Amino acid sequence: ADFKIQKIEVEGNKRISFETIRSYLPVDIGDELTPSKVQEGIEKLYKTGFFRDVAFFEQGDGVLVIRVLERPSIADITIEGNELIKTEDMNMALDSLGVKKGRIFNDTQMDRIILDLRRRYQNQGYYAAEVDIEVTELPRNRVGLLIKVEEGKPASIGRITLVGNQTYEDDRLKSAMLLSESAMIGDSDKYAKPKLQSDIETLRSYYMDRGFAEFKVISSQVSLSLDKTQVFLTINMKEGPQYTISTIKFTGETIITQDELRGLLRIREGEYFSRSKIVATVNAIRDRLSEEGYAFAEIEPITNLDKDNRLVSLDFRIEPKSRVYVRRIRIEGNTRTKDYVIRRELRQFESAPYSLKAVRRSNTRLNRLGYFKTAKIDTDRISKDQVDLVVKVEEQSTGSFNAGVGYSQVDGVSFTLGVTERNVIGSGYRANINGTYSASTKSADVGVTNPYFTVDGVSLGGGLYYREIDAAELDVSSYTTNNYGIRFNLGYPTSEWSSLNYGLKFDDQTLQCVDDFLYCKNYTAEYGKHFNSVRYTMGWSHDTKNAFYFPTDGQSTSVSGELVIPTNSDVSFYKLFFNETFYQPLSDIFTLRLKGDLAYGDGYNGSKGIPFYENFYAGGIGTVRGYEPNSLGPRYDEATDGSDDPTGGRIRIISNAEVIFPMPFIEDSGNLRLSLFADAGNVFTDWNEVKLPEFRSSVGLGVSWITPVGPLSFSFAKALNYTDTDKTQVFQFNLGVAM
Amino acid sequence: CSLVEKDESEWTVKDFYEHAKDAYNSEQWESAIEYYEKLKAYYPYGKYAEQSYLELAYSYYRYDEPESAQRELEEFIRLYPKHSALPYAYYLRALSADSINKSWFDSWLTDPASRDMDSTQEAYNAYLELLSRFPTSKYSAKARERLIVLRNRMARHEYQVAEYYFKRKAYLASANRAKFIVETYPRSMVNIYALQLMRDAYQKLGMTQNAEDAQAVIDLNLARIEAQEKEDEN
Amino acid sequence: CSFFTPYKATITQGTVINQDALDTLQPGLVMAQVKDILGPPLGQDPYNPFHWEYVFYTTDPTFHPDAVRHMYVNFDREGFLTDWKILQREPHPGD
Amino acid sequence: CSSPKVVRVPAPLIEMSSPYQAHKDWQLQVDGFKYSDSEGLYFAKGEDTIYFGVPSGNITKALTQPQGRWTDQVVWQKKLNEPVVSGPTLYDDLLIIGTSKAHVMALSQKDGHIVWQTPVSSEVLSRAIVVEGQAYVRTVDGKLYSVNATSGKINWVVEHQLPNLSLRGIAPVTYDEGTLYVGWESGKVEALDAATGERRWQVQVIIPKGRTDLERMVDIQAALIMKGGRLFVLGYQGKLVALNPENGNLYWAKDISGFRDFLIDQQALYIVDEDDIVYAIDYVNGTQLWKQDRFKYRQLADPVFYGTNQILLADDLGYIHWIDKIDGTAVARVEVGSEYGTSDRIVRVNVAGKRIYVQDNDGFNTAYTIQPSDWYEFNHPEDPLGIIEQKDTP
Repeated sequence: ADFKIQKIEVEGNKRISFETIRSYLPVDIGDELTPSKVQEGIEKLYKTGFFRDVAFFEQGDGVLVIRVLERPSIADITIEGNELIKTEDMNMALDSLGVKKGRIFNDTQMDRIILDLRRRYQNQGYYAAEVDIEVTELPRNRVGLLIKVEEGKPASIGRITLVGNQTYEDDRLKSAMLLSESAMIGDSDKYAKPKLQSDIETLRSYYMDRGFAEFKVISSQVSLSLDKTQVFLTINMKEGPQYTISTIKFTGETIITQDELRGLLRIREGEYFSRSKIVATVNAIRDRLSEEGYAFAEIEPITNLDKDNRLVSLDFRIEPKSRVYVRRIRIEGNTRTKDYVIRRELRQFESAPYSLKAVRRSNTRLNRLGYFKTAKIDTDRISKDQVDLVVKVEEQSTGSFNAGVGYSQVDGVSFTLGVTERNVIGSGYRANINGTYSASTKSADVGVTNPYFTVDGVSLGGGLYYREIDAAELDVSSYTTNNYGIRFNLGYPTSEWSSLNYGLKFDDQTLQCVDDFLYCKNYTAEYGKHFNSVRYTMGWSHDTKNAFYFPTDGQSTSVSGELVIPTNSDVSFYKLFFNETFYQPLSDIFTLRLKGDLAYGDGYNGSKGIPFYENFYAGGIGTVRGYEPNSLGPRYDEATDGSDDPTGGRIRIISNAEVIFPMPFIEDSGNLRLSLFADAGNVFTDWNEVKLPEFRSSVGLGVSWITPVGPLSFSFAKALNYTDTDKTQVFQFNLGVAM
Repeated sequence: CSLVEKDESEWTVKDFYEHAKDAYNSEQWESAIEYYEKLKAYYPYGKYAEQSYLELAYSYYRYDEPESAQRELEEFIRLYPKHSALPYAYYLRALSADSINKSWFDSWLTDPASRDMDSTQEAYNAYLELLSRFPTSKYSAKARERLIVLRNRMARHEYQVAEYYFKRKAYLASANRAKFIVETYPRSMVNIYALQLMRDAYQKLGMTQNAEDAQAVIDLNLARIEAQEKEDEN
Repeated sequence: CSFFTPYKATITQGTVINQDALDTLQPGLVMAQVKDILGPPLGQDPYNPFHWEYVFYTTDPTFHPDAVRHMYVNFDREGFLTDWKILQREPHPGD
Repeated sequence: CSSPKVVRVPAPLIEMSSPYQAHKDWQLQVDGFKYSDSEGLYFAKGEDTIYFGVPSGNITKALTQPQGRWTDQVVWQKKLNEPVVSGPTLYDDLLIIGTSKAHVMALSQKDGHIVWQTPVSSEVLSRAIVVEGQAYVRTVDGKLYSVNATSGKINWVVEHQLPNLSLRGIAPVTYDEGTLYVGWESGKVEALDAATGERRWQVQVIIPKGRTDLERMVDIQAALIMKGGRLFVLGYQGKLVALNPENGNLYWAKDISGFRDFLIDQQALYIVDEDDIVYAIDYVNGTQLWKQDRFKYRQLADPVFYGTNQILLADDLGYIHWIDKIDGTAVARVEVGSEYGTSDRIVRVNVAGKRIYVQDNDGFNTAYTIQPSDWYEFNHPEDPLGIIEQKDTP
């Protein structure tokens, strides 16, 4: 009779637990132990790879004893002699073969590892590479693996022979190829199979883009020199005739007009046949149809060759397929920002026709919010005519925060707190709370804005501010203004790219002069010290930048004005601001940035110019780098005015040109940019003073780093046409003004 | 534990486990994690390794690294398919997924329903798997409770989006979102509001028949709710 | 729109059905065929699967001005198209 | 498991007091273009003239006897605008060469002008074998062409499937009584009707082993030899086999792997294997007569017979060795490389009568004759090369 199991025991397992072994058994307590079950159990336990030997024993009164001999586990793996393939890549390769610290060692894997590693080397052209593994026994049934690699030299390229290229010389073709017969630097003379594949593709597109519609690489041969150190490549090609485009037509359901289709053509009749231009045309048509909602349109370029007179007629066959609709839009990754704060930026709606233009526009708007490190929109096809959109965002810190306690002999203990947050707990609100308290300065500024006061993006905000400064703290000039007041701002979009904004500020200001600053004294004598006013501002801006931090394309123009209507004095003046910033991608890493900035102020109904404390200043980061902050422009006359500080001016003109590029050599340089810049600008009291030599300029290197605490910028600048009275400053840094 | 500090590589599995357990009990999750990871590296199989998977996962959970906790638990489930502590493993995995979307503002200022639904869905599936595998485990009650909370959160999310589209006058989008709630989360708290929103959207769209059919269902629901309340009173 | 009026982003809803789609409608079509002609039934009555309402409206006057604004189709129990009615052909004023 | 091969250190020179020195009759460096042992270039010997091609495309006809001045050693030189990679082969009054731009060309022996030029599918890497007016050449993409040697018209072409990786260089075909024998890079030997190209039989002589392209290389790089009703085939990473030319059946096989051309005479086959060990094998039954491993890893060039019973071996370090055909012992040695300059690698060597022609890695073509060294004047040891008795006029 068969053996009925009452109890199961395991012997010899030091490392594998009873629990694990039991989980692989085909039998359990109470089952019949038939020979086939025993066989199955042994097989299963062997298949786990844990054991060198497995045996089943029946002991008296129903006890099934399983005796196992465990295989050793791998204690450590060391690799010697590998340069080409780094140790972590080696470990990853070993992982994929199941060879890792702690795993069970089984010697049959060793040959597989040697073979795999050798093939990895051969793939890189290291034909002479050798791999060997030494296994050393360690206590407690463990083993150590020493993988010895002898890389040898990679097979360098002996010769590349191109057969069949009549029209283009060997050298011209070889210069376009990755592989080359001799390379001073880099490894282009080292053979690797992937490089050959891509070179063949390069040759094909080189010819197919110059009219050779029937170009074919017939075959390619790779052979080794007898001592295996050199590789010889032969690429046999057949050029075929050079074709020019005879006619171009569009067939099938074109959806858009023939003229508009012709407008999308990247290739014209009479030009040489060019595969890349045809592909570019197909993409252009596909995008255009996608904008009409036909997201899965198929455009097939049919070429029929007239071999005798080397003409090819092009027929773009258009199959729009069904119009596509968006069913649902899912948002992922917003661990902080609320769903509607993202959804309200989208220009594509659910239960609506799909529009590529709307999706792309939505993507740009999300990137311009500045809430996300990355934002992209994927399309998830559900049926023939419906898609879901998946908005994937990666949050980043949207605030800058600084708090500190300082001490200086002059000022005693000072406390500062500064929090500006552009996405308060994910609600989309902008808020800032700043305060400093020290012996000489007490200031506070609290503000909040809701960019979406209305559903369509009318923004409303306001804030309170208070500032009281004891004299001579700022190094601008020896006077201070204490103000407090309240401000409101309202803005609304006037188009997809432009918006209008209005501001109203009720300001109470007192002017305090340092006693020996005569100019200030005379001013207060004439106009008094106390100025209350209503400041009304209005501005229009047009912005097509493609990102919040470090845009690489688009431009932004803003024109704004401030009208100051005095309530307790007749100091009435206005200020006008004009700013134009232009971004142009030079390549996929270099971006050109040009900026022009004009500020101008003057009095009205009777008063002349603007009060001296409202003057504009220039110098330092944000205006003209390389000069001490606010140090440019005319200065007071020590004798008559009692100070030689810069006066500032009621006209300020700044321009700067910059080439921006990511920090080289580090992978994730998402939040870091370098730039070579040239700044020029100055402040003037009157238009007639504005002459080119008067402009101060500098060139230098800028660094902009978006830290979790806010944008930080450094600059190393060399001032150019400075005079001896100018105060230059090579190194400057600033927290808060992004590039 | 052992007085003189032997060099770690000399430690037996017991030494590692004791160090880890001390740190675990005194809630120093960082050093607990360190010792458990070392124990698993040096003694990858056997009794202690089994136990340390679970305690390591719990330490990661309390150390607010839910993804690491999930990884350890999934490894444990794979290695010990019939282990007695599996229900706990599935439950802890669900808890970790549930904690990804947590934020301490939630109780008074913000609503998790307005944030990333991915992790909520993951937690929901984890609790579901626990219930389907171990319907009678001691965690099942708590799991059922969380399922209801999560289901309501997901419904609430749908409702918020439906409301948003209604405000933006995208009535068809709003109607279909509401319809999604009614079909997918019929027993959620927002179900009645979803019905009403759907009816309003259909009215705005001029789809009178859809609106009337929706109204009929609303009346039905309201009647049932009243009956329910009468019953609760007596 | 003039320089000062606030801009409202385009809102579009529903399916685009033009005249030649209408012309191909005929009774007896199966649901799948109607779906091919008119587009996905975004306005299907949740409580009566045989009654589909189709709407289309947009705030951009240049986007498919000729599309049908509101129509419905009905099917019998076996899912064959019985009747349809166009309730609104031109855009609502101020749509 | 295999321990990594130690770097292949060449065997030291054998202790011997060789009474000879190599006298340089004449030397031509065509245009400094490097020779490499991976091409099909060859010396073609007329009565008193010799022709050689250079990869740069330059063909030279030179006199074998040393002339007074170096310049009149050259009869004519012709520069083609395509690199020459195989030949020349003499036929009638033509020179047949193969270029890397997929052309088979025939030049006139008199003045080198191009008589005919035939385009083929790829690099013509094997030296042409001309039989009964047909020139048989092989291209690097696995094709065998039969071309009319006088007109250049293509008679027929056969194609063969190649492995991913093979050794550079292709063995010329072997002809015997109307049949062509081809050793393909795939390790297969095929017999074809010379007139029509139809296949008589095909046999997989060497089976590719292992998984990487490198391990699976099974080129038959050495030219096949037909003698005594047997077809001898030497395979790389394979074996030395004797086949029945009628049907390809195996007579015997020997575990020797090599890629150098090998020699045969009345008694034996003489083979230089992969590691530069020299074997003599009885060609009837395949038994090993002797083995000479004192030249291991010296990267020997293709061996050539010298005189009646010696074999000449030129190595990579600028030495020429002679071994005795009967027992393989080293009998003499001269140094050609060092004192004349930088030539470090002898790529090809050929013997005509007592004169030795050497092509080296720096593009030099040099003719030497062996003379008694001044050391010989004093102690008169024996003269294994038998050059001193005849004392032919220098």
